[in-house]
Amino acid sequence: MGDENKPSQTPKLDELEKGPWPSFVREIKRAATKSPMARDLLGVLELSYEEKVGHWKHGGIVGVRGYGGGVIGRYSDVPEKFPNVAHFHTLRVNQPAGWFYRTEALRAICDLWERHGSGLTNLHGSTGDIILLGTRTEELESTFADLTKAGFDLGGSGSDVRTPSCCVGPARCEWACYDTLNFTYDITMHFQDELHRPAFPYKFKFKASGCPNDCVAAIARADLSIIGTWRDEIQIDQAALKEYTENGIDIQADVCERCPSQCMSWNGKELRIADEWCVKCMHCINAMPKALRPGQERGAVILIGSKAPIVQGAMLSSVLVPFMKMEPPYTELKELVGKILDLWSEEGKSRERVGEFIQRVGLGNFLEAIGLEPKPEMVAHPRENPYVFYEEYFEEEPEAASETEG
Amino acid sequence: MGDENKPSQTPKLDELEKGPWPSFVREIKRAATKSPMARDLLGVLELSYEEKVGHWKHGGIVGVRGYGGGVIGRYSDVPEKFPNVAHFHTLRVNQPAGWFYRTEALRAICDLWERHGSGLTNLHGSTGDIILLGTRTEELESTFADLTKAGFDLGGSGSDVRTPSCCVGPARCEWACYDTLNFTYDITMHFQDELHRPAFPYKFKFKASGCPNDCVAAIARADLSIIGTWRDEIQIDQAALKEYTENGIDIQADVCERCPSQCMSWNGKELRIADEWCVKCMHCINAMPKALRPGQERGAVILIGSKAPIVQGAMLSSVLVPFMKMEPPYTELKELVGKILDLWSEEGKSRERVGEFIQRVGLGNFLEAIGLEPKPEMVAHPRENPYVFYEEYFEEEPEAASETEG
Amino acid sequence: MADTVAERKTDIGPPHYEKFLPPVVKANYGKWKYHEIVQPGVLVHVAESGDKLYTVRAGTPRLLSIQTIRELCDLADTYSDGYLRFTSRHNIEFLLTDPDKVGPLIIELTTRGFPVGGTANAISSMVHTQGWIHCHSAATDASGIVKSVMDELIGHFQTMELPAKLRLALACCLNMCGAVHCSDIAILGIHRRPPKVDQEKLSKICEIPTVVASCPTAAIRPKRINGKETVEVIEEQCMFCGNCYTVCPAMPLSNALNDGVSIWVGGKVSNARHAPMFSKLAIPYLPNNPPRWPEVVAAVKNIVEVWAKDARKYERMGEWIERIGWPRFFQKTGIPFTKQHIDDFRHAGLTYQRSVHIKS
Amino acid sequence: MADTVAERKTDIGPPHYEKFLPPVVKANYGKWKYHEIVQPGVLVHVAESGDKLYTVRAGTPRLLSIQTIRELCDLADTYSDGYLRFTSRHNIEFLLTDPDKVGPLIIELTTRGFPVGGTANAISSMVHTQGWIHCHSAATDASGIVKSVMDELIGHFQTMELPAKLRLALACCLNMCGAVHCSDIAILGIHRRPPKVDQEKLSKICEIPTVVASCPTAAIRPKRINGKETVEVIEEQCMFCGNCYTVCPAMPLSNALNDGVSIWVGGKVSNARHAPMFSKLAIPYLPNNPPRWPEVVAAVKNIVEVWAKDARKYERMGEWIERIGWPRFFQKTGIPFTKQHIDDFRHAGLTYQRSVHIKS
Ligand code: SRM
Ligand code: SRM
Ligand code: SRM
Ligand code: SRM
Ligand code: SF4
Ligand code: SF4
Ligand code: SF4
Ligand code: SF4
Ligand code: SF4
Ligand code: SF4
Ligand code: SF4
Ligand code: SF4
Repeated sequence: MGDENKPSQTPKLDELEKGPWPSFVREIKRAATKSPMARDLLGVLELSYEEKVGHWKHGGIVGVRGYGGGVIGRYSDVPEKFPNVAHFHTLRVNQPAGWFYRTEALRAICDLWERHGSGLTNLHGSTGDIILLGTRTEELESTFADLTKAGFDLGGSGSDVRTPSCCVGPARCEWACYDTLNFTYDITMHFQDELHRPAFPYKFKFKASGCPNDCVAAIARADLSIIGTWRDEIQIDQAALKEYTENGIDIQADVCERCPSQCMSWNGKELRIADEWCVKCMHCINAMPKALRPGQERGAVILIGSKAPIVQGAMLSSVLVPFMKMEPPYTELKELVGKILDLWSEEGKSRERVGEFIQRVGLGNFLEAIGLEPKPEMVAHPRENPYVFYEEYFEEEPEAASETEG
Repeated sequence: MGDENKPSQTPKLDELEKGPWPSFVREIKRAATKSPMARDLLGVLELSYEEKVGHWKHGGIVGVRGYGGGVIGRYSDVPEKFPNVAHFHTLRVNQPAGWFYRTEALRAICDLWERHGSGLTNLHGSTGDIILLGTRTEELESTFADLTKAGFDLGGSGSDVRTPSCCVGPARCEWACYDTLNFTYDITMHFQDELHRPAFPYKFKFKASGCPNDCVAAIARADLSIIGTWRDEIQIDQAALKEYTENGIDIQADVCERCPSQCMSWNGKELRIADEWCVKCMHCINAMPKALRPGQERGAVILIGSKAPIVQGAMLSSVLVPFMKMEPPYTELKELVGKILDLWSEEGKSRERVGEFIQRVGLGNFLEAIGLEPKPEMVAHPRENPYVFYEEYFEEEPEAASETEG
Repeated sequence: MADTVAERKTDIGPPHYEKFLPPVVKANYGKWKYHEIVQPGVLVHVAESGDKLYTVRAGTPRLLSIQTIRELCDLADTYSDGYLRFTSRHNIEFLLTDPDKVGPLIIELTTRGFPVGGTANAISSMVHTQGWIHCHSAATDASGIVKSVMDELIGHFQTMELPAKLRLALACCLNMCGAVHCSDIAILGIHRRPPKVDQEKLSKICEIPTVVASCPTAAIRPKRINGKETVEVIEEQCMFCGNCYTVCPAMPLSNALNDGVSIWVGGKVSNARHAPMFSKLAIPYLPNNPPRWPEVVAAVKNIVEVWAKDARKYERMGEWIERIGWPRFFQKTGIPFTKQHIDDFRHAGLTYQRSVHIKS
Repeated sequence: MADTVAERKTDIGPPHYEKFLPPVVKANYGKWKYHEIVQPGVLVHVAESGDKLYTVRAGTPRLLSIQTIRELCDLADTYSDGYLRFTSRHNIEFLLTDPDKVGPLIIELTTRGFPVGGTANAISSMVHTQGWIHCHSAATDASGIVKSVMDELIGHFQTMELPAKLRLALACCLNMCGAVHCSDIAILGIHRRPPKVDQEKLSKICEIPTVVASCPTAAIRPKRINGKETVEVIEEQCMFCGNCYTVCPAMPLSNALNDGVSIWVGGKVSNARHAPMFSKLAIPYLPNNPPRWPEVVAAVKNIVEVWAKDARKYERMGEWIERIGWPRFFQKTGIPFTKQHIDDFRHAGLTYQRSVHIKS
């Protein structure tokens, strides 16, 4: 199959070239016109389709000099059959914030990847990186040299800061409550060392969304989720409302009745919002973007701890700072994150995400250790169980009873 | 203090004779006019009020012959000072269903308790029993003899069926969806042996409420909670509605808008209920009892597992049978309970309530073992974690693959 | 009757309820049509037959002497043909058919110190437990606090002007006898120091594996001391729940200086409108201050008043808090939010605020 | 730049985003006023300055050859001054200032096989993972299922007639790369047999304590076999999560006959209206049936259609189910409810129905 002249027989995969949705098989075949690796990938994948099992294994750690992350090592378990994918390592390349490109930059990546790898990519990986899919160990260092020459660097993998990512934010969205791109670039640069040299108990992901719509799913899949919000009044353009009613929006039914805090009222002419009850869900603004806009006192909610289910079940991030102003150089946030990373690095167990760490030590203790005041905004509700750990108690000296630390 | 002629000095307790709410101290003092036990109780309680600690200890098991439950043994830890309460055991006497009495019956109890005990009672204990508060070990058997003579029997304690209790139900409430009194009496008689002779891993409580208002808090504190409900349409008397509007009820605001399933509509004249959406919460009926009544196809939801927090946190009962007809002799329920008690007795750990047992073995497995079909009504939502235990799988014979039990 | 040794009667069960039902109840059993609340403490139930049953409800201390029971029986004999009942919250109810007797009965009850009320949107009697009267495990007294709180709040027992029912309960230790874990306001006795192990006694009277297993936080470890099998408690891990003491009397927790009371809010049991809810921690600790626990009384009163003023019609405590949000509950009541309020037990993560829906 | 050894550049980080922003974006950065969705796949954002930015969004397979990337770059050079971006769901977006170019670009994209759409109340591209293309841990393929499902549902990508956005995602194993645990519909690769322990290899390459600790159900015990430290798996306790395999390659789980796919529904991420929610199990198991997984495609299509027909405007899958209740979700979709649907993991008790609020 690894033979250059005899294209692999892929009847099953060929089925997936049919149909209206763009075909990944076509992509692999397209790459295979030039790349033996892509050709063997096609073969090994057809084999998986026949046998219904994968044919990859991960082995020793591979990477580029001085870095501990950014490369995912993969080896075929059928190298005899498909020698060109005997090694098939992935490089994670840190994307530009907001996934904006000039074509030159993308072409530069294509060119270097044509020289060094399979010619296959993912635009993008689920964390946000440009994924260069498949090359041999001996190509890694030279690929990296060409990458940095093109102005790109590797992203995270392993127990490090993972490549931060963000929504399109102020670059194109009228709702961005802070500059997600600037923040993401800034924090990425600030944590370069932590990103390239894994030294944590486990991975640590940042994701930045400009508003509660959370278009990068930060609350579900980032150890630190920074979600834009406001705390004054929603800006209303009463005149523009009219336009919507004329264009078929039923403000009462579609907007007021869907408001989770039921804080809106519409008399057919004027919309009133009792902003002190608004939970900043975005629904009304989403429904009528010309008429409503987030308030002017903007910032972000900082949430911590989301992750996929392994080992104790999935977690959503939860509120750590109910409102933080988000202005460069983001000192308040960086200091907070610094304390968190220090504490977790010190006391986290191996393969314990920060969210799991917090649950193990208790959010109250965690807050104390990083110097944040407990706030009711951090909880959906106070505890329901009576297993309170009282650290302060009275000493047994009846004459002079006094409160002391336990 | 135990001296009959010198009344104990109780300055602290005396404070609690003041104020408008009826005073328990007055009760103890009243009993103390005749009972040395009550007198010493006053003394030991004053001591507790001075020292801020209790003075009781529980010791060996005490009881009446042939019974394992019904008596709570208590001993004073200051018997020298208060010899009359050196023993101070409680008898739990099974109340009549619904806590109805003729005065003769109560007087009979007073008389025997005057002879045998402190003259103090609780009407009633939190489980529902008549509590006869405080007597000596040697009085137990004769008290019991006089009790049965008066037509009463002991209730539960320890790892047995606890005294079932129920709301006033059809005896006085128009909303009772089944006969809570009859059911409670029936089940109490059916489980006499299990009630008096502890043989379970832990206690097992029944509580029966006639409708979802749950006036005996069954869902919060019974291992088996039987809560009346209906499954057809709420009966509406449109004419009676008028009366309510005239008497100041705002049907739109007070009723329709507070309906949890938002299934009511009121046009100022007619009330409509989309019963297929109604969750049988009772609110509308509660608000307008003359105009609305539960439907006519009545029965109960059977729920299982509530308890206080020890050890793993409090639990509410959860749905086991979404709807069951409740007619004597309650065969379906008794058979179900029989299976549950057998299984839990067999496989429950010591001091493991049935709700905890279910959580340990898994509700799915529990249902399988008692022969109930899983139903989506039993859960608030299906699982969110991917840790599914697949018991069925294919055998590795590629030619003749077939589903088998694992 | 499973056992008939020497004519000794056993397993006779409770008296059949029918024997104790007033004739009007028997006649209209299951055929009630509707009810009205005539005035605080007085219900009238109207049957399909047109019959009417008047109920007069009065508060009692629950702890009753036989003298008082006889006194109440006398009243029943005079006013309700010798029938009476008790409620699931320990109130007494007189069941009358003659409306003219209602007024005189109320006067009689009131004069004798039994307040009439507890119906509809009122505070009813407090479900409570034994306390220092009878239980070995109590971290506080039950009856004393109940009396003190009800003395203060009796106005709400005798009227029906609250937004909704308000259910108060008290349990004297974490075993939580009664449904305090689902009450609008619950008062809960708490220990705050680890048990003191009586090594001598323990090795004699307790089973080590049971003791070890009893601890929800795994704070108890078996240990051999002076050649005796006993246990040690890792103090930092103990949450003072007392479960070890319940299974093993050689590990008492009582501590005069540190025992006290915690306050919980927002639970409910009924399915009306909102599904049942657990109560949540409002105040982690208040001292035991007998005979009148002024701190506890003030705290409860404050919460009742803030709620009464702010809640909408039909809004139980928990429904109100759900609407206004916990941050405002703490603001409005002036109760400080502390580390202790944040759950750190088994399901803690699920109690964190996992959205940006914030009402500050 | 922390490291400067021999001119080798490291720690340069990603290119600064400003270099890649089109002039109209730079000029109106942070000053957008509102947007409109002109037609499926086409947004116009209007700035306070009055400037307009047209975005044309197209689906891609995410797995792209350099040839295709170059082709897309050619399009960007022609139509959008050499600027383009990708979305958080792997769609490509062309950023135009000239409205006249929108139509021609759409034709060009469509002709070349890149469907234009994915905006507003549509199904956008599926977030997915590596599958048999690159991951050692996959219980199913990713790209093949995504292609098959999107072939079937492409109509909803190209129109905007659904009640709300519908977010589909796929992860090929329980590690759940991507946010499948919070998707409207998630497809999840699952193993269904315990790992096979390669004793020889294990004792050489894995750390026993790590392996033991990796198991969420404590199914792995250290064991000494033929004098070698290795582990055993208690089969009845294994839930096939694969975490042991992730930490120790000597415990593979793949099993051609039993691996397959489960379907999850009702998750969401945005805070719009309802707070974020996890997806819940809808179908515990469907077989791997490459190349087109017809069972999976049919199952997903069915759920989409039932929802599309029944949900109200703005009602995401999870909001719809919350309104109609789970019993009706199962009724309407015809999916059987089984033992597997009932949670039996850590917080299981909290997922039980703890009220009598039942919509059957
Ligand atoms: C490439 C990518 C999937 C994709 O096709 O997009 C991916 C691929 C892998 N993930 Fe992931 N994860 C990828 C995004 C995610 C995400 C989503 C995200 O980051 O937003 C998650 C869920 C969020 C989270 O972090 O919890 C995710 C949760 C996991 C987990 C579970 C971690 C946990 O704590 O629960 C593992 C297991 C592990 O860490 O050992 C994992 C492990 C892996 C490994 C490294 C498996 C392994 O042990 O070797 C996969 C390598 C596959 C390969 O062959 O290249 N991957 N992984 C994504 C990274 C691309 C990128 O850099 O842009
Ligand atoms: C008397 C009574 C309180 C009262 O003043 O009303 C009571 C008193 C005691 N309860 Fe209780 N429980 C009483 C109703 C309850 C209830 C409420 C109910 O039954 O509706 C509960 C909560 C519901 C439940 O069962 O979970 C309750 C939950 C407990 C527990 C915690 C059980 C658990 O699984 O969490 C214990 C501890 C134990 O079982 O060891 C307990 C233990 C005790 C003991 C036996 C303590 C002991 O270990 O010796 C108390 C004896 C006190 C005494 O000195 O008499 N009691 N106990 C109630 C019984 C009276 C009666 O029979 O009518
Ligand atoms: C007598 C009693 C039953 C018994 O067998 O003893 C009873 C009797 C009635 N209840 Fe109740 N409930 C009784 C304890 C309860 C309990 C249990 C408890 O408090 O521990 C509850 C659950 C409380 C909770 O949710 O925490 C209870 C929740 C209700 C409700 C629902 C109220 C709500 O909005 O949540 C109603 C409906 C209403 O009042 O509108 C109700 C209604 C009624 C009605 C109107 C039913 C009727 O038509 O007769 C009765 C008179 C109510 C009144 O007092 O205003 N009853 N009721 C109990 C009196 C207790 C007392 O002395 O105060
Ligand atoms: C381009 C993108 C951000 C990016 O930086 O890449 C984006 C862009 C916009 N989103 Fe988004 N969202 C994008 C991913 C998301 C995600 C993340 C995801 O899907 O993984 C979410 C969370 C989804 C969830 O809840 O599971 C998301 C939830 C929303 C919502 C809330 C919808 C809801 O009702 O729940 C809105 C508001 C709306 O559409 O009315 C929104 C609205 C918007 C607006 C209208 C914002 C604006 O004013 O420009 C943008 C065009 C929306 C459209 O496609 O109709 N965007 N949006 C992402 C496009 C993905 C794609 O290619 O399809
Ligand atoms: S998260 Fe908010 S600011 Fe960011 S792209 Fe989405 S809607 Fe715009
Ligand atoms: S943002 Fe959400 S909560 Fe606030 S007013 Fe609009 S719809 Fe209501
Ligand atoms: S539970 Fe229902 S039936 Fe029973 S007394 Fe209360 S309201 Fe009446
Ligand atoms: S019983 Fe409750 S859910 Fe049903 S219609 Fe009345 S208020 Fe609505
Ligand atoms: S709550 Fe505790 S102290 Fe009070 S009676 Fe029950 S077991 Fe005893
Ligand atoms: S009091 Fe509770 S937490 Fe403390 S040692 Fe005893 S059982 Fe454990
Ligand atoms: S979900 Fe699992 S199999 Fe798929 S890429 Fe992630 S780790 Fe690999
Ligand atoms: S697959 Fe998961 S549950 Fe099974 S042994 Fe491995 S870690 Fe444990």
